[in-house]
Amino acid sequence: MPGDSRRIAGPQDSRAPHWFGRQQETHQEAGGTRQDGRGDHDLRPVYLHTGVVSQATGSAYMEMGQTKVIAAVYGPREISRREEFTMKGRLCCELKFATFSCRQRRQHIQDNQERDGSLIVLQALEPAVCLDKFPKSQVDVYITVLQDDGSALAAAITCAALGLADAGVMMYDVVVGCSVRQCGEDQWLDPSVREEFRPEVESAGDHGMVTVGLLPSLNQVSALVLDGHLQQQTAVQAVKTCISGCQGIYPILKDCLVSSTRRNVPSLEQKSGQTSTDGQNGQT
Amino acid sequence: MATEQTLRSFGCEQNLLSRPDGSANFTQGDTTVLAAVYGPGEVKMSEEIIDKATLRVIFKPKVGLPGCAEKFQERVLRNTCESVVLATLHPRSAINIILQIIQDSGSLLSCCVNAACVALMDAAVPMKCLVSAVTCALTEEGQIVLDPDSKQEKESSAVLTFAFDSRENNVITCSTKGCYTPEQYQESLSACREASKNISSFFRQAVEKRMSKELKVKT
Amino acid sequence: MADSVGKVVIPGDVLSEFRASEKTSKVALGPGLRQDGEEVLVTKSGILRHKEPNLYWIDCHQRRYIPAKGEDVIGIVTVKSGDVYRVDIGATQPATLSYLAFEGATKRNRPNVKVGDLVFAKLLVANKDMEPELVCIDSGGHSSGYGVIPANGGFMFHTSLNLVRKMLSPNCDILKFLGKNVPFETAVGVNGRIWVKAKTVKDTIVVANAIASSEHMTNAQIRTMIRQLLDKLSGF
Amino acid sequence: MAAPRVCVPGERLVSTADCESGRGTYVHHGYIYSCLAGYMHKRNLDGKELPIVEVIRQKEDAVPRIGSIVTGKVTSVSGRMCKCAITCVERTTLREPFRGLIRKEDVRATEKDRVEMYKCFRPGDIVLARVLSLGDANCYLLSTAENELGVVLALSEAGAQMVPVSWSDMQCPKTGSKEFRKVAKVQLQQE
Amino acid sequence: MSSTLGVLSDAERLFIVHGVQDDLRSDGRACEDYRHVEVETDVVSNTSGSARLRLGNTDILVGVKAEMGEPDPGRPKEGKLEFFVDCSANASPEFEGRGGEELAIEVSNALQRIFNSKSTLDLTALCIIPGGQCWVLFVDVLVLECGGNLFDAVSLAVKAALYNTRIPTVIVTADDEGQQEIELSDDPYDVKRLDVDNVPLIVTLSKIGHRHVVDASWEEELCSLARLTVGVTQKGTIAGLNKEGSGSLDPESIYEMIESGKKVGVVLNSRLKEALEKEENSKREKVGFLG
Amino acid sequence: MAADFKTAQPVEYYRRFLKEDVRPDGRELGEIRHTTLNIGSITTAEGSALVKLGNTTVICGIKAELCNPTAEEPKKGFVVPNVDLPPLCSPRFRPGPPSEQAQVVSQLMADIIQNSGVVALEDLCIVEGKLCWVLYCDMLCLDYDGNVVDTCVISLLAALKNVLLPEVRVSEETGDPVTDMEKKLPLNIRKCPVATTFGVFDDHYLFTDPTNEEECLATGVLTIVTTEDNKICCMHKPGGTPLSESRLQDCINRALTRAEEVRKLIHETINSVER
Repeated sequence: MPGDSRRIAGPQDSRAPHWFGRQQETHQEAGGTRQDGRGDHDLRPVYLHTGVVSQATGSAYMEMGQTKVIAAVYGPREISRREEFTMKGRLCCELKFATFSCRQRRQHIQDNQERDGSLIVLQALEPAVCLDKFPKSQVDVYITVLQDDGSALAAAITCAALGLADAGVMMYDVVVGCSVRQCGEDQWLDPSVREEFRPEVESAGDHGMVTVGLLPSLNQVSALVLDGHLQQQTAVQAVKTCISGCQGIYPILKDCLVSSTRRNVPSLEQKSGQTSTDGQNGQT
Repeated sequence: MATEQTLRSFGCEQNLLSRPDGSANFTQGDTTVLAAVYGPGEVKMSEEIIDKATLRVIFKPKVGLPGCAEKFQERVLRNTCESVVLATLHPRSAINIILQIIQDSGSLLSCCVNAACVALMDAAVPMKCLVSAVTCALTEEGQIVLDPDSKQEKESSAVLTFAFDSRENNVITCSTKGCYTPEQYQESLSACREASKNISSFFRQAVEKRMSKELKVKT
Repeated sequence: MADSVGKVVIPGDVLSEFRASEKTSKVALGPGLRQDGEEVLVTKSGILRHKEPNLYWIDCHQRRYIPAKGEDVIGIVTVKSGDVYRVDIGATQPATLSYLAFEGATKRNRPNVKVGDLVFAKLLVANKDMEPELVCIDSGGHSSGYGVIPANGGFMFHTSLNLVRKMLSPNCDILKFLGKNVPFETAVGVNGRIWVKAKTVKDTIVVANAIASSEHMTNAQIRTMIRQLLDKLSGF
Repeated sequence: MAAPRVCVPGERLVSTADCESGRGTYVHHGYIYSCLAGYMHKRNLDGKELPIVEVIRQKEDAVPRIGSIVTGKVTSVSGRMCKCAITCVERTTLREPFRGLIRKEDVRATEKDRVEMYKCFRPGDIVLARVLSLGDANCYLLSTAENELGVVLALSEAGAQMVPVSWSDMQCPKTGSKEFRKVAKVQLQQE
Repeated sequence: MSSTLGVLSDAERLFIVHGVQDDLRSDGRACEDYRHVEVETDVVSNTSGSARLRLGNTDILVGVKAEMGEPDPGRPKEGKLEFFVDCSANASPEFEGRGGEELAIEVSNALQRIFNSKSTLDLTALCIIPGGQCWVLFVDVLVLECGGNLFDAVSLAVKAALYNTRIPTVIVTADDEGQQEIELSDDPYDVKRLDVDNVPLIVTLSKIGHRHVVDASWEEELCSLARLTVGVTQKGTIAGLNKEGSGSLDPESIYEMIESGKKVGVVLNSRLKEALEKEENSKREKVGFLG
Repeated sequence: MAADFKTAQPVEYYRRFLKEDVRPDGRELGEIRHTTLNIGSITTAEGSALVKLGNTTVICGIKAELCNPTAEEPKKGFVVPNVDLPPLCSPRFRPGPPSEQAQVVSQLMADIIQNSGVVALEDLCIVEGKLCWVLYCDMLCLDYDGNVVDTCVISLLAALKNVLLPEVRVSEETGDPVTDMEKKLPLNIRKCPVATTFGVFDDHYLFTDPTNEEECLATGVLTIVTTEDNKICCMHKPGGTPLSESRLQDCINRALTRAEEVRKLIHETINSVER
């Protein structure tokens, strides 16, 4: 990376081998079945796990097919930036793609997509977190995509929410993310990287990608992103499909949380003897 | 195994800068390092340590911007100084050591350590003991060359640098390049240790030179 | 220990068999020496000094001033904050000086101290854990020489710490001798700051120079040096 | 008792008609929901007809709240105040410290104006204190103006752990020298 | 948008919310009414295209500069669009320091989102030598004053500026070694224009109480926790959606919002087109529409 | 109040354990945390490995790209190691440019690669002076619980052994490189360096594989990297407690045995993957 004295420098410029590849990369074309043989509205197998980062207050790891995401939550901690006193807590999110997470090597410094993603995840989580529970302090959520095989943003949202829950940050609800790729008539749930919407390889008519973040038990949408062009009805339909997708992932997340809670059992007696000074109840 | 038991001629000058609290110029052969020490002075809030002084080493290469390699050296030098300085005597203060490379013709690291040590003494920063460093090179034939110049370093199969404390002559710091056997390591180590004694005794002479006036004057 | 008195020692040197005086078995260790279990450890390079009955310390060319309780220093007022002034005395942290630490000062009538003023003060609190605290009154509440140094005509200059120590040592008579020839007022801060004021600016400069150049001289040398200076002066 | 129910954030627990909302829960449209992933736990408080429902877990976000007792390590002492790093809130140890501040007037209950800070605290001391207020943007305001509050652990100049000899000073077992501190009355349930 | 812009008393907040409840807003508009918009193109001389737009108190200046550059290796046959948004501190005191930067990033991301599609703007038209040279359009957005509904205003201004943009035609000649050379035609009127028919406009719908409003004033923005920005083309296709703010929305209201977003968007598009054409034909200074 | 005691006097707390020759996490002084290895899990990288040393977790992904060699060394390719210690892995790291710690470890990795000669840069040359490989070896720490150096070295070595490079030839007509993404060839690994890190506590106790807490309390650390031919290719002791020859020799011997174990583990894991 030129001009960065804080890292070991490589050659001035280098090209990924696949630029010179004879055979062009293949994309999922409109019509026809999906490469991994899924039905249009099937999810890929989901794996969730909590407590993967020992140093963090809470953390989670998620796999959706080949997509791998890890999230760590720190805090509530002191507000890092000098700011005026606030009775509400602050939530901060940082989404990062590992340099080796994509076909094309990514740079170390945050790029536009990461900045945009960080904001979307933040706005997806904010409605779910009881910010008034930690005045003048902040909770930091760091998310790293280790491998992007599609629907990374959706995975990031789910994973981050699970991390928050694992950290014991008070929340009104968890958040589940899910994406849909609209390609002409076809509507693929939880698209893989080959199916994902890429402007440079796009078919005519309806095309685009919708990502939704859902608070499943309150049935509220906390994130909604559409890239591409869709007819109004298709858009609405796509959002509906996403929501059903989220509802499909929710039970898996729930099970993961329940089992992880069981794993580190608190002895209730000792806990209920817990000081009552902070025993104020949470009205909304 | 044969050893070239000679160090290049080395010398030092103290107190040649007026602004710092202490300064020294150390030369080994043609390798020259100018060290300046500021402190114990005011410390940045972010770097404050409640029960001891914050040591910082700034390693200024002769040319070019400092990068990872320099940071690496800074860390080695800082830790080396930390292990002899009694930092707990000046809590919540900063001691800054600036090392300006005047010329590098071999054995740079050891020269830096020695320069820093003299500068710390000159600034009268309290120290447990002194630290003296010696570099040696292993030739392809496995011969040990003490205090090598850059040419000898380039030709060698490995370069080892040791820093010793002046009390028990144990190894405070060790940094090596290249490959070598454990036996070679031990031999180099003892060779360097012997040589380091000359340097520590040289430190005493340096102080006597500096104090000569007072020694004469009896108030 | 006795045998190395007056000799050069360097950090790491270990001193043994003290000649503690009859009166007290305990030895007092000054700057540069640390009790380390049974033995005494040298932490600064310099010359080992001994003072009867039982005081040992090390003379060294230290530039940085380390505050010590009860020492007289010259400081510069840098900030007024709340009910204290912040005063730079050349130590790691600025020292604090309370409004009330002046002769006759009360909550009502506050002393007239401005930012930038020179103050001659005594260290009330000085230890590694606390920020140093100054007072401009003695234990009796009187300003015995302490207080703001008038700005008119005086001159403050920096010297090495051990020159100041030397000047203050009883058997150094530079001030006495100078005073005999050139009348002047002076304030000597242990933090290496000396303020002098003579009748004329010229005299002031002479005094300052005399003091500055006296660091490595015996009393005899000093006398001759001063005479030469004065001759030059009267020569004009 | 029966195996306690495990719930996750956003899970509906009971109607407000049957229970009162306690820690780890919130009320929404007449129902009590969980804020945490943890064990649902009902307990009856005397004087209340409705039981309180709480959700309890091991890892819980601990932030200093007004009135809570905190453990802190003194970081710096000046004539007017004493700064410290809050390491524990009640019994939960924090992963990262919060900054706290004890003003001169909050050190002890009596003779507030005769307090000399450096005769109460030294950097490195461990103190028990109560949170007075959330303070300003970067510091919580703490108080040690109670018998049970103040220095619980301090090292002497010689580096030995000192033993309290009175409410105002402690003694070094090594050298026998006494040092001034605002000593907290030792609580017996501590080991 | 960061809802730290100023503060609102509970009384004001309550008034606005109740007002919206019965479809009557503090400035007399109904929930789906737009404020008066004034647009003016060709306002900056040394640009390829420019536009100034006022929407209520919101004032936007956009300049488009066409320069030659290299295409992305991934898209050799296409030109490039680059957005730079500057929320200058005099637009609103909150823009000082980071506040402005963050907002600027949000705006440029929103623009990226609606332009991030082939059918928005035919970028192949900007290609000069495939894989070699292409036109790069630098779109500089300057927020002069922010009186709410920034995103919509910016998108309007950008579309107007692109409509106004003229790119000199180039002739590519290959010399005998097959070396290609680019000649710029020197005739100032020999220019090509962009087809902006499919360029979407952003319609932001702010959720206030149980209803949503379009073109919210900044007071209204303070009362809404969740907003939905909808990209809408002339034909009424949805070109980009994004939920903003720290609140959440229930699915039903989202569908409604998309619905009304589309309605308003289509009208807005056609009105803008009219206005622009009108302005071009008759060199009138300002052309108001929707007023 | 055990927790309180630990936070109040970590050193004292630690001493009590070491008096019994055991560490708070139940290990003996010489004991190394359980090491687990997962090779080739990241399919977007040419080579990858995830290593867990107790809690400490490092994932190394290697991206290979094509570039021109330098004029000075036309026969050599590049290996560019970078260690990333993101705020995700520990509260001690904040967002922004690499911390000093990260820079130092990155440099150490670069030195180890160079000194050990694990990869011969000549092997990365495709056409002299024209075309060569650059291997971007990014080691990303996911959980920082001490001894990140040893973990990084293992992940790096395992990932390098996992690397498959597409076949490249230069077409006569255009002179441009042509890659065959189907035909993949492994990298020639010349040496197998393995690092072992020791910590010194109270200037006396010597323990291996320090945790985060132990690193904070240690009065010195020492890292020894050895290769399979029982040579030392890095002896890194940055200050700290002075050590005698005998103790250093003791460390070297331990490092040699540890290195053998690790090489065995890597070997087995790779075989199990292939099978």
